[in-house]
Amino acid sequence: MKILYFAWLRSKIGVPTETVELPAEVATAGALVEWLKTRSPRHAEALANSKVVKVAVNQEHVPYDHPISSTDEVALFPPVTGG
Amino acid sequence: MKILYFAWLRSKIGVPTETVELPAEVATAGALVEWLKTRSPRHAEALANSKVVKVAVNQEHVPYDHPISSTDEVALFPPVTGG
Amino acid sequence: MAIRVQAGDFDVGAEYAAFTAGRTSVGGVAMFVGLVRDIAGGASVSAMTLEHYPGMTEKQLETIAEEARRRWPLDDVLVIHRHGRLEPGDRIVMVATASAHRDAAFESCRFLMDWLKTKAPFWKLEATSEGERWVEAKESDDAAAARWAE
Amino acid sequence: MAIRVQAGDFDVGAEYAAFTAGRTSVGGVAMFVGLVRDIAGGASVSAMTLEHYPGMTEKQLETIAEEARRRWPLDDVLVIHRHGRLEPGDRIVMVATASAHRDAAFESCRFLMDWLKTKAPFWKLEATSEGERWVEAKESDDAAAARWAE
Repeated sequence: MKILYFAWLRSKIGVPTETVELPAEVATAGALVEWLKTRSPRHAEALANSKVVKVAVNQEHVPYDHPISSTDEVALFPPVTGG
Repeated sequence: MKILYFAWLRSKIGVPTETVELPAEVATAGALVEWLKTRSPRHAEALANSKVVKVAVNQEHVPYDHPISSTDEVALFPPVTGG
Repeated sequence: MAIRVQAGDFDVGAEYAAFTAGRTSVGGVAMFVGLVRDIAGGASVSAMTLEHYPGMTEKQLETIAEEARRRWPLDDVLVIHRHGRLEPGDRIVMVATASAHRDAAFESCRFLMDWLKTKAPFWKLEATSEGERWVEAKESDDAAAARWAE
Repeated sequence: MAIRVQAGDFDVGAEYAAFTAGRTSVGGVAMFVGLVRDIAGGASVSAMTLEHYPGMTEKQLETIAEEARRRWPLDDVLVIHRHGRLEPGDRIVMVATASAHRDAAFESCRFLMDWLKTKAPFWKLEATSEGERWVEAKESDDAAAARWAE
């Protein structure tokens, strides 16, 4: 699965994108965030406060209970600040 | 006193402005409208419905109980429709 | 702050450019441009003539603009209103407000239009397929202005 | 309807002219232009870099614009949003809405800005006198967007 990071999530994790092999039990957006925390201390720190970690699946905002599958494009980012 | 008429009040009365000698007892905007009705049938018809006859004294909107004096510039017009 | 009542047209882009030139403290500019529609009350409109009360018009627009500046933190206010004969598609009015904050810009711009519609001494005479007629004031405009009563 | 996400600047006057060209059924055009301010949170800002999520940005803006057209009787909608490095006074965003009725134009324009601020995937990195910092989302923006919940 391809994961994209934006804004300070990108700079804290250190890469704009990474491809991960998702364990079968990681089936929702929220579970993905929890699982990503275990990848490195940088991930753990960047993703520590899930209140400010938003998830988009296939370029749509989704809640944490939204299902994910390995063919999805998943993006993690802080609350948006455009306009 | 100089009176100005605008929009359909002007076209119904037939003149854009007229100068009148105000009787002493005509002391408010509302009394002026009543008194003007007596000047001609055109005045009477144009000013018949006081709900749509607005008054400005010295270029400020005023209610009918507003005092007037012979040196004032008084304008009568329908509800405004600009913008 | 600029208030202009004029017969001639105005250029929205040039007005916007002049309004914002050199400003770096403005976060948002809200604008409204009112145009002559080719249809009104079911009749087609070929022209519209705007009559106004010279002197009082400028005075009322100044008062309304000052009131907007009193109510919202604005960097600047622009009001341009035309009079005379206009055709469908022609510009009638432009209001622009600049503020550090977008809510202040949006609200003051709408306030200015709502108040202008009920306080500025303009009257519209429409030339329609059914003849000439003076546009009647709308209750919805009075209601819109009443929203802003303090 | 036009949605554009671009690094380059835009010309408000040219955009307005193109947006309204040849239209005679429009009674009002509401516009908002957002600009980079030279001060934020008490610090002076020398530049701002707007990062976005290509693909999702356009998709979200299209969705928001379609939603505006569903809610109000609009003749047209324009949304332009820049990304990349900008300086104080630079334009960030322009939204324009055209309608027969001014309330529809005003409300849909504000709706678009409010939703854009909470839905479009843009992030601002400010270069300030106190160093670089990512702009934090404002609760007031969430509250503004919540106004429009159906």
